[in-house]
Amino acid sequence: MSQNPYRQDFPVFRNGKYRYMDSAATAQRPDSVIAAEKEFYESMNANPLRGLYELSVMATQAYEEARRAVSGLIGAEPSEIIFTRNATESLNLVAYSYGLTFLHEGDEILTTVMEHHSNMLPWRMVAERTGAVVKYLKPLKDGTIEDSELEEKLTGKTKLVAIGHVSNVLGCENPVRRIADMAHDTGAVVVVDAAQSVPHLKTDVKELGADFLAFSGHKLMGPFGIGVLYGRRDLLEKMPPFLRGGEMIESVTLEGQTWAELPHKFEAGTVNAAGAYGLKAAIEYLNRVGYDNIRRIEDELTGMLMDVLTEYPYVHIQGSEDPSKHNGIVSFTIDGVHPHDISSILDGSGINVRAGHHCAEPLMKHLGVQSTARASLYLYNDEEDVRALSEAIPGIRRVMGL
Amino acid sequence: MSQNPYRQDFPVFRNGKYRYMDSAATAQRPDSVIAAEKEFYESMNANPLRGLYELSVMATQAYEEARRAVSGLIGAEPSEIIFTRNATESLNLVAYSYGLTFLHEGDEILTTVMEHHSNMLPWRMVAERTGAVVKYLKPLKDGTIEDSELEEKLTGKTKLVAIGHVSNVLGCENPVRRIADMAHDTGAVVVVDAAQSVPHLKTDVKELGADFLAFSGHKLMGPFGIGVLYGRRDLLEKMPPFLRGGEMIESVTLEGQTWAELPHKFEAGTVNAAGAYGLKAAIEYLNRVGYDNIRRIEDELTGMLMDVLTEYPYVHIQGSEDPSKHNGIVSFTIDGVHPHDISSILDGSGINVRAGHHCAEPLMKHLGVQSTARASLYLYNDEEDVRALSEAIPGIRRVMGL
Amino acid sequence: MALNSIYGEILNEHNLRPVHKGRIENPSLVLDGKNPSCGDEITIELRVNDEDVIEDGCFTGSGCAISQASVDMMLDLIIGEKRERALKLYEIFMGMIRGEAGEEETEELDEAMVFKDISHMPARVKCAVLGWRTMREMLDGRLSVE
Amino acid sequence: MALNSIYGEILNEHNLRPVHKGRIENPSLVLDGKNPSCGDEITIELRVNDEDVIEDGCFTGSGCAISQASVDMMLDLIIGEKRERALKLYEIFMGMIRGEAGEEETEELDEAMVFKDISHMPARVKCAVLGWRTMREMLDGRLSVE
Ligand SMILES: Cc1ncc(COP(=O)(O)O)c(C=O)c1O
Ligand SMILES: Cc1ncc(COP(=O)(O)O)c(C=O)c1O
Repeated sequence: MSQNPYRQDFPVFRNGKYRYMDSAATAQRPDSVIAAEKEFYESMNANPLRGLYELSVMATQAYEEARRAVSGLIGAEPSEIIFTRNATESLNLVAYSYGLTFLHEGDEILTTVMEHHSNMLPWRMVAERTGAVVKYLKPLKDGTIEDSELEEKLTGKTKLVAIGHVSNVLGCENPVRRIADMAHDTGAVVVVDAAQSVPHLKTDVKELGADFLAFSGHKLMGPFGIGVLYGRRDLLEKMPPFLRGGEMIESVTLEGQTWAELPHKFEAGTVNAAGAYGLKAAIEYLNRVGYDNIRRIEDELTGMLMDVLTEYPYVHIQGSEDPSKHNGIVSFTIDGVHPHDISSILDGSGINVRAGHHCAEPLMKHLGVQSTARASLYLYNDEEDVRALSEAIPGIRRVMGL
Repeated sequence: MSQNPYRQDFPVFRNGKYRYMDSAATAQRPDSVIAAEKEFYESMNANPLRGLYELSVMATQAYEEARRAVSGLIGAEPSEIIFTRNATESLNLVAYSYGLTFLHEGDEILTTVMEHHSNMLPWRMVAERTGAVVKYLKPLKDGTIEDSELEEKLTGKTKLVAIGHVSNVLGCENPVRRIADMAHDTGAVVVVDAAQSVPHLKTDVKELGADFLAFSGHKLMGPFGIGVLYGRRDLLEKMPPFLRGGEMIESVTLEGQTWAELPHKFEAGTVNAAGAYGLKAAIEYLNRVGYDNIRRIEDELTGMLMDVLTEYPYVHIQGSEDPSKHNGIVSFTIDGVHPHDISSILDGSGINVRAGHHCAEPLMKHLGVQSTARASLYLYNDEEDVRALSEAIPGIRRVMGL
Repeated sequence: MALNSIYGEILNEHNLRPVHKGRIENPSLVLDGKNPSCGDEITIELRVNDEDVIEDGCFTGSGCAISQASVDMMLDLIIGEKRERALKLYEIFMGMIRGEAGEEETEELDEAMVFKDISHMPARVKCAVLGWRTMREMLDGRLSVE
Repeated sequence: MALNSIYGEILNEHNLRPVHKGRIENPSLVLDGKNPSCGDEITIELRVNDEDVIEDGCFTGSGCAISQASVDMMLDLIIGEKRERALKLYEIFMGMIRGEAGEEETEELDEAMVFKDISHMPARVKCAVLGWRTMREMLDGRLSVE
């Protein structure tokens, strides 16, 4: 791979200015996704679901096709797919609706210190309000969760396990299936934060053993403002609705109300039909490229990057030494240079990496760093990107007078 | 006004096929809004707020400019503007965060039977969980809320008043300022559902006396997936966060967390920056046209429509006889024809009106109808639209064999 | 816009002058059907005898022309038939709407064939099948008056 | 990308070899400043005498080069000055960043003028002002060691 054939599909790269390596924060969008949203507004725009005229029927169809595309992507039924705003809202939905209803004083919620805040704070809210307790699995520095940790902390009291599929800092894939099997044995439900996995790994909710699974459209090249929650049908059915309002009811009188059937029960108010339609275009694009190709590109580039970085004695990479265990995510520090300065200085050469705690402060503390710089790759990155970053590193030290 | 000069700005009308009169459900989008979202993704797409590189800074600026545009539109401070998904989420945010925290057993919530479900069900949820009681103001058939109703039902126990600014069925404007003054005298906070007013009426939160005010971008020509909640600063400050996760924290440790400052405290997860940027373009478009022009177009067309409809003895219009009290919304029934059939048959001529209960079932019951057809106008409608609808009415009866 | 072909004399006749709207004597089965998306509600009553023959049937309730006419035509078809035959007709009707039923089969639906193209108007499919779904639930034997 | 002009000898000198990093004797004022968006944290100590003169000052804590250098330069400027003068310098610094301060005024900031263009990098503004904000809060007289 000397030339990345996909790069040309992404308009943001056409001016040749940016070496974008912050896809774990948000992906870039291909022409087809941008065009899909435009097409929606130009030729099928109406409020879906309740309209009896052609435009509204087209809007409804576009929206429900998107739901089918998502369900196909992760091996679920369409009625088990709830459109939300982002992964964060998906996880909060489970916390508010499932957590506050089915967890009680003394119950335990098991999660890890490496979770993104979005898969940690909702569970703390549940704990505060129900009297349940949150326990944290502590991984090794490369992200490995040892069996002894699991055996100690997953108990008969554990009612809910919240686990990230791929860490947004270390890039490691967690053994969700094994944890799910153990959790199901003790009767707990398993919530998977798949924000960093669905864009990169073939994900199947049944194979994973996920009872709930959350991800964001914008990280897999879809629009902002559209996210996904998968929920096992029987669980969704017994849960109370979360947001209340239009579109999620069956009937309302002054005395009471009944809820709409799944998935509408959880989709209150006017839905983001254009966003869903854009997400469908993103899934189609992703499928055209194929997970195998994505994998290959990411692993090759991650390997290149890590090879060079490890040669600088003042650079330290977080997580595994094996590039194939990084899912395109390389977090690093440079001795004597604060990550914010790394990012700012690289920006001077049009190289875009993130710096900070990556919404994972407890993991930072666990790793013994205050923050890191993070390069995260996706299917549109190329050798030039990685070379530009690698070669810029010594310059950073120079600029800082080191 | 024989030719509507704005119509050409809306691509959906370019094929000349649609006579769209369902803007109370969702508006059509002008080219400039569609172009803004495209421009965002093509030239400033990154995850805003935390990025230290140029792209992300541009994304952040675009997002915060949008917030300023919204605050300017309704006379608020930028830090009092929270971006949500839609009006429904805005109202739920107030219900979950303010309602569940500050309402208690025996407190009263006052609302009306003419509310949209989105401004009714969240308050019932609060009542169920806190032991507060929801009371309903009953308007006259034209929407007028009599003083005697208010005096009877607004009591010292009333802690929250939830009122729609403009009814999505009757089109009437409620006397929000007067109700707010009375509510404030008894110490209640006032939540205004402005979903149907901000697109049509100059709205100022201070002049209205709103403590909270909610609306949706998509009804004022912005994208789907972006909504607004205004909240008075001192109230927002004392409220707990609603959704929890990335971007809304100040710091997180295993022991606890502190929240970000306003408005970020209420914006968990990756924000819909492209949607906000599109909404800004919509506000700019709306300001270019001007509320006066919108008013004039709507009132003129509403008058024309009501003039013709009242001549058919079998047509019955809901609400005031004065077209200027309809804010472009005309709900009607035809003797012997179910509203769904009205809508379907009109669709045969490319005329788009909504039919059903319009997410206001209790109001339907109060008005003594099962459902209605509803034509709702906006700045891009023209005489041709209204003429087509008016002239199609006798045909509906004919098609139905009447 | 193909939908307008559904509206017409046959539909109107059943909507304006339904044969089976009203009540019957001694129904053995009664069930409410509701279309949540539009609030339409009907109640079907059937009298099925010991030989599993639907001796009589009727409906009450309000709704759009499509749901009213559809249930009236359905009753035309199933009264006098055996339970299995009625359930078979249900399958054919649903098959027709999904575009899966053969032409020959569809002929068995007689006037109810006007709903052949309702799938072009997905929002109205629920109206057309409301009565049929309710009937099937009744005859599935899970519900009765007693 | 204009930001890179900020990085350079002056900034590096203050970042790598800060003059005022450490502790002082008998501080009369101590305050933590925190930049929530990046987790940077500093503590400033000041000793202000009865004549309102800032006799000495220092800082501890970690952060990026911009926040570290900025607070060090600030201490250079305010040590030996009167409280009002320090608060005046704060106003000038903030004015410079907002692009509202005149050139003459800005000259008073000496080396701290390197942050003139930080507004091109809004995400870093908070780093540059962290120390200044903390100092202002301390001198506003609302906080002291006792
Ligand atoms: C009066 C009123 N309130 C609230 C809403 C809810 O808006 P949304 O569906 O965009 O959340 C609507 C629109 O349907 C409305 O008309
Ligand atoms: C692992 C992980 N979980 C959750 C999220 C939250 O996603 P969003 O901000 O789109 O809600 C992110 C992205 O920031 C993430 O990396």
